[in-house]
Amino acid sequence: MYLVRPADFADLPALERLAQQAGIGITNFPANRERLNDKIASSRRSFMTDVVQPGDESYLFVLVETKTEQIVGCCGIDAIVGADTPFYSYRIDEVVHASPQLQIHNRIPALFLCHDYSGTSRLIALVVDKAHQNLTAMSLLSKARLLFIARHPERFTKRLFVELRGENDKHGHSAFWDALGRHFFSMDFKKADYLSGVSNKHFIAELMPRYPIYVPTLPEAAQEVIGVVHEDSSQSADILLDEGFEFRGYVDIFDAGPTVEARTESLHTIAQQKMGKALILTETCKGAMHLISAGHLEDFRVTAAPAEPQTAGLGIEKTTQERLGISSGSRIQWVTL
Amino acid sequence: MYLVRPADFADLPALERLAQQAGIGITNFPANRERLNDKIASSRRSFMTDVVQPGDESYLFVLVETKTEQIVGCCGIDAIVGADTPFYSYRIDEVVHASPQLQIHNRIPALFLCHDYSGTSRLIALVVDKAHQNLTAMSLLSKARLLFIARHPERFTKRLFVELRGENDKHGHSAFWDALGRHFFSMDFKKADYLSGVSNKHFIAELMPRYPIYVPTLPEAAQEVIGVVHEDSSQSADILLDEGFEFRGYVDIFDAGPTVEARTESLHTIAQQKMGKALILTETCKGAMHLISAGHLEDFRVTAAPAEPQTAGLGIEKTTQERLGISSGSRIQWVTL
Amino acid sequence: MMVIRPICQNDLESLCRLADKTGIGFTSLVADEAILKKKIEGAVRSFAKDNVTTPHNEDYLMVLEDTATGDVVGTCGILSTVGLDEPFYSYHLGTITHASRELGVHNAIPTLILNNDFTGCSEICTLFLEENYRHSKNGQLLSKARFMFMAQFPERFTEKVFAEMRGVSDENGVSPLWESLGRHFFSIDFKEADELTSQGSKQFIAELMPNNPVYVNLLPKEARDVLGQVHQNTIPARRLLEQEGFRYENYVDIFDGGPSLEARVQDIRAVRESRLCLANIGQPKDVREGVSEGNYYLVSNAKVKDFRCILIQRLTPPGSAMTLTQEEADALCIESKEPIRIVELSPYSRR
Amino acid sequence: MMVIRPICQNDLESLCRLADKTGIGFTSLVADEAILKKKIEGAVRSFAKDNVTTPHNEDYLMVLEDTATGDVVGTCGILSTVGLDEPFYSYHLGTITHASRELGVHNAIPTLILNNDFTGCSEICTLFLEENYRHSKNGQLLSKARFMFMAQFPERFTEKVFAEMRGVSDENGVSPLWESLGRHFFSIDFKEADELTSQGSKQFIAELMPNNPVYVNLLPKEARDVLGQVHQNTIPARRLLEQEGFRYENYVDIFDGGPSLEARVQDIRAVRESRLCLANIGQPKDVREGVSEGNYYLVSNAKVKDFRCILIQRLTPPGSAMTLTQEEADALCIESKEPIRIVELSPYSRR
Repeated sequence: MYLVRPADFADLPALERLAQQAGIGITNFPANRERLNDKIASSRRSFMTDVVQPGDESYLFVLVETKTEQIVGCCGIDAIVGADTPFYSYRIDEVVHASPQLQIHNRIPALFLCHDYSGTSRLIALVVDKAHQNLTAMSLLSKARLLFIARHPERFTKRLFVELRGENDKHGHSAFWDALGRHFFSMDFKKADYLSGVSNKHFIAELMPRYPIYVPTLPEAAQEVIGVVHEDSSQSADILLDEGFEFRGYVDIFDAGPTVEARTESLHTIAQQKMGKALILTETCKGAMHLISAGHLEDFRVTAAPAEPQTAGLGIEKTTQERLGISSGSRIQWVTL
Repeated sequence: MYLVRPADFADLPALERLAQQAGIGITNFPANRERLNDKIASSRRSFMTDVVQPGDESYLFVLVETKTEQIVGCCGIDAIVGADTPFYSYRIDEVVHASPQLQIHNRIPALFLCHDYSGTSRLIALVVDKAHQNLTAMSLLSKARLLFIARHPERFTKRLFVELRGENDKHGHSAFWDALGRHFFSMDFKKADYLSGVSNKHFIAELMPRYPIYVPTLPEAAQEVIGVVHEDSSQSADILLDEGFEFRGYVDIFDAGPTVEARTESLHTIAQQKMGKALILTETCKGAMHLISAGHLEDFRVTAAPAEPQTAGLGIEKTTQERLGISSGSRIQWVTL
Repeated sequence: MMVIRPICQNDLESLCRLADKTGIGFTSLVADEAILKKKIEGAVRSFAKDNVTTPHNEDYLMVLEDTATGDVVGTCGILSTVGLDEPFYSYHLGTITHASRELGVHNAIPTLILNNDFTGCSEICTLFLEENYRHSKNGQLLSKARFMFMAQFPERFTEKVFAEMRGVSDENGVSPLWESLGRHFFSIDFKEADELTSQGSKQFIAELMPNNPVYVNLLPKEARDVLGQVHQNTIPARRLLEQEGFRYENYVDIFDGGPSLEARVQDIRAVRESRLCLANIGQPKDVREGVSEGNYYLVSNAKVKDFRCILIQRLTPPGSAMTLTQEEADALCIESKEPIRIVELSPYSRR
Repeated sequence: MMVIRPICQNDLESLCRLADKTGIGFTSLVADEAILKKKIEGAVRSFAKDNVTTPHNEDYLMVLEDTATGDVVGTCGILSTVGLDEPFYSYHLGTITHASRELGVHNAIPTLILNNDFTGCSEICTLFLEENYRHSKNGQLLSKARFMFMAQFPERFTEKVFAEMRGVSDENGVSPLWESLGRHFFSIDFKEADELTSQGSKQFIAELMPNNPVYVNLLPKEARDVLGQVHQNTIPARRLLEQEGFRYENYVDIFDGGPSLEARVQDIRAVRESRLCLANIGQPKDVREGVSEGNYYLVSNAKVKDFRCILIQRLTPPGSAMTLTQEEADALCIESKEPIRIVELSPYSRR
């Protein structure tokens, strides 16, 4: 079974191993020990800080396989992006060029560099060990964050977004990057991706094209991957879309992977989650799988288990109770998985 | 009492008089007899045509003072604008210019020429004789259109918009025009306004600035009137805002008057309107004022009168029945005013 | 003898014949009789104007006539201004740099910026010579006769003058720049766009072309390579203008990327070095009957309506007066002691 | 005698003194000792380079020394390239036409387009002369000595060279263009922006300036009026460059709208007309002791590291050899029979 909890320093070796597996295109999660250590430190600080409104906090969670106590996945939330340096995206807008005289009416999609997601909370870096990429583990990890947000709404903005990894081949070559970014950055995608994760993003302002890019003037291979999710990420993408995230025409400036967004309150998990008492069942539970969380901030825990909603609260099995480390009658949050 | 009905050729002299009163800034309603006659003809054609989806129809309604049978106001709906030549607006977008080094973060509003309302239904030209500019007459005239749209939804788009007249002084001088349009059109506001009403709008494409206009670089007098409603139009503006129309950052390219828009189905009058039988009351009605319509297409009629909603239908007075030319039991539409 | 003279109404048939022989990318001569007739009328009106003090909308179209046969075998023209009726578009090839000191990256990226910078400028244009007359320096006479006219009547032209050179396209008229850029915005093919333009209709350019600068580094190599390059057949014409002082200042054609060359009138060699002198008529000492030798000189008269320009050869450089043969004087429409303008045909003698 | 020579380490104090006397809008000399010291070091390194075949990042800063007192009283410089470390910005004053045939309206609207077109170009700059030395053609010597250097070492510069001229601002340093345009985007004042730029920090320009063309017709009249205009005090300097063949090609400073003037090196009069000859040392026949008469000539040696340039007067034009006085030869650091370069100071003699 699985449990999601805040990351701690002891998780560093496991996170490093995951980052190496994750590979290119996950800029928020670079395989750099020092940087990962910083991320854990920043996360611990964030969990422990009193927050009135979202600021530069970032929260990192790990997915634990409870039998072996192994770390098999991680994910995170940035309370706000673009606070220090702007957060860049491409917005795909259609430019209308029409000539009544020639009876031509062209709507030409163009990429406009923008900061539209600056100041918004972001879900980041869902990484799961290959052996554990099953729907339960993936959904648990993805949605655990939403339960955390539901529990601590004052720590996040009213809108959330997620960047989905864009299409590139197994060598990490992105057709979009080769057609566009490469000309402006004079480096390969790997390097730009890495820099974007570890450096302040000043260099993006310095090097990115300042004028709109007309999509039809790009090579076809590049056009084809705009807004397309990397196949390795299609499962996490589906989970998010089912939650209610929508594509609104924004893509990543490096690999053109789509960005999806939602109003926090309208997400399925957040809208449907309930709070109440934990009731311990004496026999095996026949109810549906539920996402169940307990505790708050640094004690926050989420697991997935069968449960039976009752008038007085949620009926869970003893093993689930133990996994979450709660007593009968503890306040818990839940939602059907 | 007042009645709203489709315009007919016999209304031409009255409409001409109204157009002269209306003055500058109502480009859809020029004081030009030939042009007005065309408008009536086009409206009559539109009412009589079978329509599956909105096209180039335009509907013109008049407000009749029933005691004197005088035409004291008019208004209209264009099923779609921008079908032949694009419909131009300025969209106010903020351009972010930030320098982390200098700790400067500027959000500079700029006007972008766009066609975003092309292909949308528009409410047009609410004009009411000075002596009849009371809330009842104004509301009746404004909302009668919405009842018509509710009655014939297939004839209109899912979004509606209205252009509100922008601020200009009593001589028709628009500070916005003087600062911007004048330089590109080499003519005065009156002339441009007139041409925009009577000519095909090709000249706008030819003469309008093609690059964004940065608002802070305009003279202050011009900046101040962007999105400001002409004081003579504040009453009609209030009626529309109460209905649920919203300003979404679009202004007129000539006088920077605001454009307000709404999803058709979410407008108060359309969402709340009911359909049922007319029940004739034998005594004076003590109910609230209602907007009541009868008939469809060229027989469409709307009046405002006290009425009493009942389970079987709407109870109305005999005079109201006569004004609408219906019998007891006729199907009518209504909504509280 | 080959003589340059203003076009006249009788030349319509010849002009139609010449127009037929031009091809795609030659937008100033369209094989349409009505248009050509109007063009001739415009030219006749322009040459007939007296007392012109500033350029307006004159079109000085001239022809090259073979006096032996009476055939018109070439054309050349000067527009006193462009872009005042219909907008005149070009691309300016500019530079945008993107540099990050932190990363040690410095990119200077060329950009194409749509503009009307030549609005109100004089343009030399409509240069065409029949194939079987492309010898004996006829091409140079045709091109440079215009500078003699400009030297004599500078008040009729703007300080700066430019020439559009035909850009690169293949034997099927396919232009690499058009295929990579224009096509995406026009939804019509190069030929059609080219024809529309030549018919004076240019509003559609503003309507359809992108307003924003286009990053040249994003264009395919074959498109980048033709920016500022002339068509194979136009290389000699380009060299000729460059020898006269015309320079490529990073303006290119919006369709095929062909360069515009520009010069200040007073800096054009043939203008700067040409001088007026008085004509004597007789037998020049250094001309031997039937023998062609010596340096080439352009000689023109000083008339507008009856402008003439010819090419002569002399062994000794002309001084403050010049002796012309009767044939030469006749070709120039001058009498003895009338002023003529003279200049070496090329910057280097004997070429 | 007044001599132009490369700056050297010992000139730091003098340079600081001069920098103090410049003012706002003179961005190439900032009164900051550390910066000036670095600048001198850069110049010393540049002059010390042998075998330069193409321009890189040299900064040829020279000074004008009064040999009578040993005082350094002026500076002038040439940058072999600009914009390769930090982006170099300018505005191009272009034209956009909007025309409606139907309405008979035709508007040619000037636009300002942000660019880095001068990237990689050589620039003449840092011209400053102390007030009490502004006589005896010292200003011309200071400005034109650079052309002698360029004539001698063209491989060290690009084909085109330009100069930025100070734009219009009032006695308080208020620039009408800045007030109407830059201020809205920078939220800082002109002086501050100017200082940042002069310290080599230009990234903020890209970050803050509008990307899109600015319509000049929408700017207030006082801002429009200064585009391409120089500051009152800079009018003589502009005229001087224009006489040498520099031209305003519609590039202006992004802050104050001052014009950039440009020329191809080979077209600069002082470059084109200067010639090498061998120096004789002795008493020139046409120079009378203690009397100043005749035409002015710039004379320079042909050395890089020990470059020298002076101004002399002669009654007769120099031929293939030239006789210099011992004092003149000493000022030029040459021996008899060494090559010198000479040119008339002005396009018109006696001026």
